[in-house]
Amino acid sequence: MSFALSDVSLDATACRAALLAAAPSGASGGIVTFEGVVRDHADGRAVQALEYHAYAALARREGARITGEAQDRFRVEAVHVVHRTGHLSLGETAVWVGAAAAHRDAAFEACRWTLDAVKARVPIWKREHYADGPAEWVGAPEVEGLASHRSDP
Amino acid sequence: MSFALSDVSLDATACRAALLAAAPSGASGGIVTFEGVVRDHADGRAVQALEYHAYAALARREGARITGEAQDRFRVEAVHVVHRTGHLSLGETAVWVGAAAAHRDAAFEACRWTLDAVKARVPIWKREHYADGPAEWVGAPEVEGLASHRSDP
Amino acid sequence: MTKRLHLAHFSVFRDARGRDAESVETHAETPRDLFDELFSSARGVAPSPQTWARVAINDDLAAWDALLSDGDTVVFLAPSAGG
Amino acid sequence: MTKRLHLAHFSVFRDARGRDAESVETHAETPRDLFDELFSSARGVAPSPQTWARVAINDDLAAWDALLSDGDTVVFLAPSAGG
Repeated sequence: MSFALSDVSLDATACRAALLAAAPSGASGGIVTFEGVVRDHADGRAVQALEYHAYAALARREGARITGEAQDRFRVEAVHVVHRTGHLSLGETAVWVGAAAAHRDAAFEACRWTLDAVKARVPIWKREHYADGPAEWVGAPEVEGLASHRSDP
Repeated sequence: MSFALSDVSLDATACRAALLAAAPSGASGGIVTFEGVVRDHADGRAVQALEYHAYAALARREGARITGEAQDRFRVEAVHVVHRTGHLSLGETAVWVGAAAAHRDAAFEACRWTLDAVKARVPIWKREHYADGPAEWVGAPEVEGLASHRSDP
Repeated sequence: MTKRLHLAHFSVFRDARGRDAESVETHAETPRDLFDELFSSARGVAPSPQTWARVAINDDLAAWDALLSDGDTVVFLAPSAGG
Repeated sequence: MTKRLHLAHFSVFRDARGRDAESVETHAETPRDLFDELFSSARGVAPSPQTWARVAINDDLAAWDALLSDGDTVVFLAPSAGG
């Protein structure tokens, strides 16, 4: 059960090896992995690059809680998550989630649940750079009081 | 969209590369993969090894139909399946399924659906070798008329 | 008039016939007839294959009452566990 | 009596403050007080952060009405899209 941040490109082969290193040998019948890859468009806008900013101390703490909860919720041998930080180019992997279990149902469910929990709970912010306008923090609300601060004297 | 049989060990890295080679560059936001690995036990019995026998011509035809149907059913960029044949040791991968899609929901659903369809429809038979008794064809019914033939003069 | 059919065997059917493949001269009109001839005649037991197995003719799935032609390849498909 | 608090800023809060981190002398008793002081005082606008944001004290999630102590590190967490 583990969660890691990485400021260098994720390698799917290395991520998978880390997952299997945490699983008891011979017990895992099913391995499900998810890779989230930087796409060239989002909501119809052309994306040129991304930045991920993590509140690292809390991200690691919350990430470890999530992988621990996954083990309690599902019959899994191991769950492993690696999340990128920093600047990402198109095609780079932003997040990798793997689950190994004796049975395939548990592996699918644990992988999906863990991915959704990471996205909902781990404090990592995504800034998209667009071809047609200024960069934006994805998912951030438009808050009048906040925005006005930027031009305060 | 493709289905392949392999009589040599599956390499997850090579399988993933084949999936991505079939996906339009930059369009896939989510990649979900499944690996089915030979476990050391099945239904409470210790398993020593496995054999997979494929009716290759029909397996390839039905496998290609399944990956084609997956593309029709889900918003996926690519689906790729590789199934082992021959003798497998514990820990070897028996089947690899990967789906690449713009959105993660479609990638998860297509991977899971394709796996289930392959197991249900592709003519590949599994023979398990046990520590405590003779090998058996997994999933085969006990048919009196058939079994009796083996000892007919 | 008899026809010559080619068979490939897998799984429990291979075990039952003791071989991977064979050719037979037969009067069988359909896969159902052929199945009875190969697997049930010795005992008089009819395992009703259409309830638990499938059949392929010339490398594609076929109906149990399809008409067989001289030179066809027939494969009976036992249930399998797949991956 | 004032307390000294350390802040790290991310996302829209970093943009609003124009820096990654800072230390402040404040009378704020709770994260809610501190939020109002930092982000709403200039305009008199209260963005009701408890409806759309979270807060961490000393690297763990905390309540908006938790009591702050001298030397605490506070981080306001805007909604994020994650992976």
